[in-house]
Amino acid sequence: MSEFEPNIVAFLCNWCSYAGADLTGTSRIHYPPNVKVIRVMCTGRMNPLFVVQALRQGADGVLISGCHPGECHYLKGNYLARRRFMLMRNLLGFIGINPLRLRMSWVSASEGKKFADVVTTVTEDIKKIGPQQSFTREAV
Amino acid sequence: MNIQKIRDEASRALGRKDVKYLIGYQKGSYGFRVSPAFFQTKEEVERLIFSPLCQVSLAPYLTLEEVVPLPGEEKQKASKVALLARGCDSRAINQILAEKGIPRDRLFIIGIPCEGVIDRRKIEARFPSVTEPAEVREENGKYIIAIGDQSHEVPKEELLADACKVCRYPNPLIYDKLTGDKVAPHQANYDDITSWEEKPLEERLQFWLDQFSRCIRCYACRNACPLCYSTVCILDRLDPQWVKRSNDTSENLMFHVSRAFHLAGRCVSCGECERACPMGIPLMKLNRKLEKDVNDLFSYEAGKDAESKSPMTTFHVEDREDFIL
Amino acid sequence: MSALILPKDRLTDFLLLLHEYTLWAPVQRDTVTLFEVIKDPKDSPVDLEHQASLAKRSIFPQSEELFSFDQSGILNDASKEGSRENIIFGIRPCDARSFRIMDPVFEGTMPDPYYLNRRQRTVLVGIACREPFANCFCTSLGGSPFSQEGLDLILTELDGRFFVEVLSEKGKEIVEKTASVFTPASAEDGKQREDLAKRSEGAIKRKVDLEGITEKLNGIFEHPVWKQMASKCTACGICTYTCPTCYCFDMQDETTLRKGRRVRNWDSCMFAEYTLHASGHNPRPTRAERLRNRIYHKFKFNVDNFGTFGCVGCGRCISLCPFNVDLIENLSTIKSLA
Amino acid sequence: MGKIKVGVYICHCGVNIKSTVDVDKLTRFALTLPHVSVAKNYIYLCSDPGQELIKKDIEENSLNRIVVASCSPRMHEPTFRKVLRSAGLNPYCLEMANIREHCSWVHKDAHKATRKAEGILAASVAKANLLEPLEEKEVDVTPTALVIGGGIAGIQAALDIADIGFKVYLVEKEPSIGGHMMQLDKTFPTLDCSACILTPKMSDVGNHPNIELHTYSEVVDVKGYIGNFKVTIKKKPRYIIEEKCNACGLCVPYCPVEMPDPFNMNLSKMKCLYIPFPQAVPACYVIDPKHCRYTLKRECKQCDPVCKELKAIDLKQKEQLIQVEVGTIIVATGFDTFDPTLKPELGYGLYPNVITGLEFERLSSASGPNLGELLIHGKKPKDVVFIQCVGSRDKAVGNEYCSRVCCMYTAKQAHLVREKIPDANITIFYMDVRAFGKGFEEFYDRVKQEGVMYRRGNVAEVFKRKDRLIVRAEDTLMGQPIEVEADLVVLAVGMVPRQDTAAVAQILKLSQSADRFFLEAHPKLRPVDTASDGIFLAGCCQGPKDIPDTVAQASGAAARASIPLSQGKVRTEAIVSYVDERACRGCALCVEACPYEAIELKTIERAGQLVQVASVNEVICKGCGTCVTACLCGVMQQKSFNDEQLLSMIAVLGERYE
Repeated sequence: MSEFEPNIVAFLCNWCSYAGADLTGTSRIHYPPNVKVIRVMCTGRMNPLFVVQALRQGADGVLISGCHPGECHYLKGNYLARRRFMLMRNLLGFIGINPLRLRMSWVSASEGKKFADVVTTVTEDIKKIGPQQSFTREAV
Repeated sequence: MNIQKIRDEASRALGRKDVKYLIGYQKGSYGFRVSPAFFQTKEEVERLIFSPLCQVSLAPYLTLEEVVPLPGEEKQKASKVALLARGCDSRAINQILAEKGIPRDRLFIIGIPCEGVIDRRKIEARFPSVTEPAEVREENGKYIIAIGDQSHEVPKEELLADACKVCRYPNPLIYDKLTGDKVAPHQANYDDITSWEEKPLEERLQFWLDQFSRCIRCYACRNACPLCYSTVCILDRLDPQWVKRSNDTSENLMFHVSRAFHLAGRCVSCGECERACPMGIPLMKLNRKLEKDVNDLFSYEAGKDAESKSPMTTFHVEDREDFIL
Repeated sequence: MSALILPKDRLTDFLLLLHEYTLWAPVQRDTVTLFEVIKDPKDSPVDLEHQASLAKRSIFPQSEELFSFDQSGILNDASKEGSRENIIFGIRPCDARSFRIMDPVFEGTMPDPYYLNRRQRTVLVGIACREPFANCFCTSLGGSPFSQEGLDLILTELDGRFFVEVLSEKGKEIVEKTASVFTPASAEDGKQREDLAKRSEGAIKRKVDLEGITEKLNGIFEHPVWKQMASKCTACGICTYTCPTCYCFDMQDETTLRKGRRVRNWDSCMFAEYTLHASGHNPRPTRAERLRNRIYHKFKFNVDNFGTFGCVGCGRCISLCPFNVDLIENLSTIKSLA
Repeated sequence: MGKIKVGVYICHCGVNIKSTVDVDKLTRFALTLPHVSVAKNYIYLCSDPGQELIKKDIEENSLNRIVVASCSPRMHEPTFRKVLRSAGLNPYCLEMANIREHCSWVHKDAHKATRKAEGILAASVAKANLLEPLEEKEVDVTPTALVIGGGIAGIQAALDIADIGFKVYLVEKEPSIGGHMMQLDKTFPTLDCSACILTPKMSDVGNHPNIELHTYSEVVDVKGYIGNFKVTIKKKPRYIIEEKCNACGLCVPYCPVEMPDPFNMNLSKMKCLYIPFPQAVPACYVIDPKHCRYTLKRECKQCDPVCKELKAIDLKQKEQLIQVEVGTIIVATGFDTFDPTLKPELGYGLYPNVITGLEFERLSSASGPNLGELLIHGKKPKDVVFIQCVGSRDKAVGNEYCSRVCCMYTAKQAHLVREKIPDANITIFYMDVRAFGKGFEEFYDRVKQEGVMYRRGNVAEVFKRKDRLIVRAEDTLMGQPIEVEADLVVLAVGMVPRQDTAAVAQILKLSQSADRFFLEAHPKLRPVDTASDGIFLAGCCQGPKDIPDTVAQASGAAARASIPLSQGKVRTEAIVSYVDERACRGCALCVEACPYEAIELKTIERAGQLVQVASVNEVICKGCGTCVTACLCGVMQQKSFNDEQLLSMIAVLGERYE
C-alpha cells in the first residue's frame, strides 16, 4: 500500500490567487501535485456548498484562495467569502468533518512563493488526517 | 391566556373590510391534535382556540403558493391576511418582510405573548394512543391535561418543547394588535452546542451520519419552515442537481448541510423543522450552531426587525479571519 | 395449522437461529421505531411496543440501483442477482396486507424483477396488535388487528410468552428450523388469543364507512372541497413515504465523468415536482390537486385497476402529519358531501 | 447548437510542458472523454501554424467546443478566442486547461504530473461540454479623457491626448501644475535646467484648446465604467478669481501674513497671498486659507481693495463641485519623498545642516532661497557628505525597492557642489551605484574624475562632535569603520507612494502592489493598464522612475487611453450574471451583495401575478459572481461560471478515476 496521496480541489480567484499560482509556475517553485485548480472570477463566486459537494465527490480537502482583504478586484467579494466560509468551516466541524478539510488563504498575484507554501501545508495536513470516505457519493 | 380576548381580536380583524381571512388554530381531529385553520367569518371564530397544544407555526401559510396574494397584484391590493403570531412567528414574519417575501400591507398581525408550547412527541409518549379529544391548560408551572373525563397534572418542564426552553423572544416583535400580557424571556443558552463541540470529531461525525442515514427525504423540515419558501428550492433543482434523489447518507448529508446553511442568519429557531421530522432528527442542533456563530461572529440575530440587511451580504473589515492561511 | 408458544425470554434465541436470513425487525432509533436490518439481535433489541414505520422498504427500498454502466455499456444488472432470503419480523397485519396491495402493481403486464425477486424470497413474521394505536382504522378497510392475511407466521403476545400460529409453508420451515425454542400451545392459550383479538378490535375507536366512496369520488373531481382540505397541507412527503401501500417511484441516472448508474427512488405525489413537465407546465399545480390525486389513487384508481382500496388503514399518514391533515376526517367529509 | 463536438488541443510549449507531461498519453486520454471528437498535440499552439491547426479542425470537423491545454488562460485566452472567432465559432466556446504554470512547471515527477494534467484536462472538457456562446455588448464612449495629476507625467499625457484631438480634463491639487520636476535644479545626466525644459510644456497645457485645466482641485468621486465615467471634481476656493487675475502681484505687499514656502521646501518664507513660483500655470495667485486672517477669523482683508480694476480677489469664494463625463482616465498622481525622520540615526530634523536631496535642489536652484548660492548658516560648506539609498532598498522601513533616481541625482548634486565650491571635500556613501540609463555611466565616471570620493559603506549614524557633524560608517570595501567630518550632509531620499494612494485607489477601484504603488494590469505586457478597464497609469504613482521613463510612460498611457476614444465604442464584459425570472423570488440578497450596484428589482408578470424579480445591468456588471453565491434559490447565475458548469468540474476533480 503506497502512501496516501490526498486529492484536493482548489478554488482560486482569477485576479490574485490564480495569478499567484501562475507566478509560482513562472518562478518554477515546486509543490505537491495533489491540488487541482478550478478558476473562478472572485472568491465571492465560491459557494460554500461547493466544499461539501467536492468532499462528497471524493475529494479529501478543499482550498479556497483569494485576494487579501482590501485588495479584492471586485472590492468586497473576499470579505463576503470570509464570512461564508467561516460559517461553513464551523458547521462542518460541528458535524464532525475535520475543519482541516476546508482551508482558506489569501494569496496575491505577487505571492507565488506563498501559494506553493499554502499548497504544501494543506497537502501535508490532509495527509495527516487521512482520506475522506465516510460520506462519498454512491455513484463515485 | 384568555381565549375570549383572542377571539374578540380575531373577529374584530375579520370585521375589517381589508382583511380577507384569518389564520389561526382549531381543535384537531383526535387526541392532543390542534389543527391550523382558516377563518373567513366572525361566526367561525367560535372555533378558534389557543392553548399550549398549539405548536405549529402559522407563518409558513403566508408564503404557500395559493394562500396569500402575491405582491403587487392590483385587484387584491385591499386584501390582507390576518394571523396569530407568537414571538417566534413574529420573528419569522420580520425575516420574511426583510426578504420581501410578502409586503407588510398584506398582513394583519395579532400578536400573542407565548408561554411556550407542548412537544407532541413528549405528551403522546406520556399518554399513548389517545384518540378522544384532549385539552391542556397551564396553571402555575403545571399542565392540567383533560382526557375524556379524567384529568392529569404534569410539570411544565417535562412536556415543554425544547425550542421553547431557550426562547429569547416569547413576545411578538411585530404586530398590529397585541393581546395578552408580556412574558419573561428565557436566557440565551448554547450549552448544548458548546458541550457538543467538545466531543471528538469522530464521535460527532458518526452521530450525524447515523442521523442523516435515517432521513427519508420527505422534505417536511423544509416545507414546515417559515423561511424555506423559495419559488424553486435548489434542493429540487435538476439543472444542476445539487442533491440526487437517491436516499443515501451522502445525499442526505448534502441535503441537511444545505438546508441548515441556507438558514444561516435567517433561522428564527421556532423549531418547526425538528417538530415536523417523522424520523426524529435533531435538526435544531444544526440551526442553533449557525445561529450561535452568526450571533458571536457577526453580532446579528434574524427577525429582530423587518429592515436589517442579511449578515451574508454585508461584512466588517475586521471580521475574524484567524482560520485563513 | 398447529400453534406454538415462544417464551418471551427465548425471542432472541429464536432470531439468532435465523441467522442465514437477512433479518428485518422494528428497532428503536432515538425517538422513532423503524424497520431495519439487524445484524445481531442481542445488541439491537426488537421494539414491538410502538408502531414501526417503513416495513415496505425491506422489499421496495427507497433507493435501489437497477444497473450501472460505462462507455462500454451495462456493467451489472441488479435484476439478475438473487438476493438473500429475507425475514421481516414483527410486521403488523396491516403492513403485511399492504404487500398484497402492491403486488399486482409490480406483477402486472410488465413484471418488475427487482420487487418480485425480493418479494418471493421474503418471509413475513407478524405480530398481532394487542393494543391498537391512536389512528388505527384497519377495520374500516376489511382488515383487523389480528388479521393473518399475507403472513407466514403470526405472534400474539400473551403475558410472558408469544402465541405463535403457522400460516404457510414458509412459516412452517421457519418453526422447524427453530423448533428448539418452542413449546406446544394449550387450548387455554388459544382462548386467550381469541379474547385479546376481540378486545383489540373493540379498542379501535377511529372508523370511517367507505361504502360507496369510489362512486362518490366519480362525481366530485372539481369540487371546492379539495382546496379546503389541502389548505393546511404543506406538500411534504411524510404521508406517502410512510404509507405501506404507496409505490410511486422515479428513475434517474447518476453519472460521473465516465461511468454511471440508474437508480430507482421513491417519489411522492405530494411534491410539486411530481408531475412537473419539462415545459414547466404542471397538471397538478397546487396542493389541492395533489391531495386529491392521493385520495383518488387509493380509493378509486386502485379499485378500478386492481379491485382493492390502496389503503390498509394503518393511520401513519395521520399520526405523522405535522399539520393534522387527517385521512379519516377527509374521507368522512367526502362521504358526507351531498 | 445541436450536438456537442469538442476538440482538445494539447501544447508542448516547446519542452516546457512536454518534458514533464506525457502529451501523447494525455492526447489518448482526451479521446476517452465525453463528446471529444478530436484530440491533438502540437509543439507551439500559440504559433501561427498552431492556431491554423485548430482553425482548420473547427472548419473541417465542425467542432463547436474547444479545449486548449497549454499555459495559463491569463496568458493566451485572448489569443485562442481570436482563433475561434476567425473560424466562425463563438470565442466563449473555449476552455483552457492550465497544464504549464499549474502543472509542468511546478512538478518534477512526470507520472504524477501527467495524472494531474489528465484531471485538469478532464475538468476542462466537462466544463466545455456545458459552455454556452456569449456575446459582448458594445457601448458608446464619451470622447474625453481625465488626467489626474499635473506633474510631468500628467502634463505629457494630457498634451498627447489633446494633440491627438480629444478633450482632456487635467486635475491638479496644487495651485499650479509642474509637480516635483519644477522644484529640481538641473537634471541628470545632461545637466539642463529642469524648469527651462518644463515651463514650455506647462504653458502649452495652459494654452491648449483641448485641455481644460483644474488646478487646486481634487477628484472626489468616480462612477460608471470604461467609456462612461462620471467624475466629480472638487475645486478648492483660491479666493482669487482665476479668469480675472493677471498675476501682477500688486496685492502681495499688502498681505501682512508670512508663511513657509512649500515650493522651497519651507527653506524660505512667503506671504500667504502667493503664487507658487513665477512661471506657475495658471498664472494666478492664491490665498492660503490656513494662514489668511480673513479666512481664519474674518479680519484683515487688506489685499481686497488693492485689486481695484480687476476685482480678482474674492474672499467669499466657496468650494465648487464640478461634474464631468469622460471615456478614459489616466492616473498620474506622482510620489512623495521618503521622510528621513523615520531613520533618526541620520540626524535629520535634529541638525539643520542635514538636508534631503530635494532640499538641496532648492538650495542649489537659481530660483531658490539663496538664488543659487550654496550656503549653510550663511557660509559655503567645505566638507559635504552624501548618503545614498535613504529609505530605499531598506527592509527596516518597509521599502525593499530601489528608487532608481538617487544614484544619479546624488552624482549630479556632487557635480553641482564641485561647480559651486571648487575646493570642497565631497564624499558619497553608497551601497551600489546603479548607472543603468542612457549616458548615466559616462556621467558617473565624469563625477568621479572631478575628485568626488565614493565610499562603499553603510552609514551607522550622523552625530555632532563639538560643533561639527560626524558621519560614522562602515567602509565595506576596507572592511573597517570610518568617520568623516561634514558641514553639510545630504540624504538621497527615495520615492514612496503618496500618502493618499489608498484613498485614490478606493475612488478609482484600483489595487496596489506589494510596494504600495498602484498595480499595473501586467508587469511586462500591460505596464500602463490597470485591472479596471479604461483606467491607466503614468509616472511614479506606478513605481519610481526618472524623467525620461516617466515621459515615455505618460505618452504610452496617453496612447492606450486614446484607443477607446478613437474607436468610439467599447465591448462590455460578456461573463456577466443573469437571472432566471421564472423562479426569482425578488428577495434582493443579490442586490445587497453586488459591489457595483449593477442589480435592481423590477416588476414582471408571472402566472398572472405581478412579481418582483432581480435584473442585471450587463454594462455595469463586472462578472464577479458574488450575487450568484448570495442567491439562495440558484436563480442568479454567471455566464461561463454557472453552478452546473462549476459542479461538473468539481465532480471530475473530486473523482478518483483509474
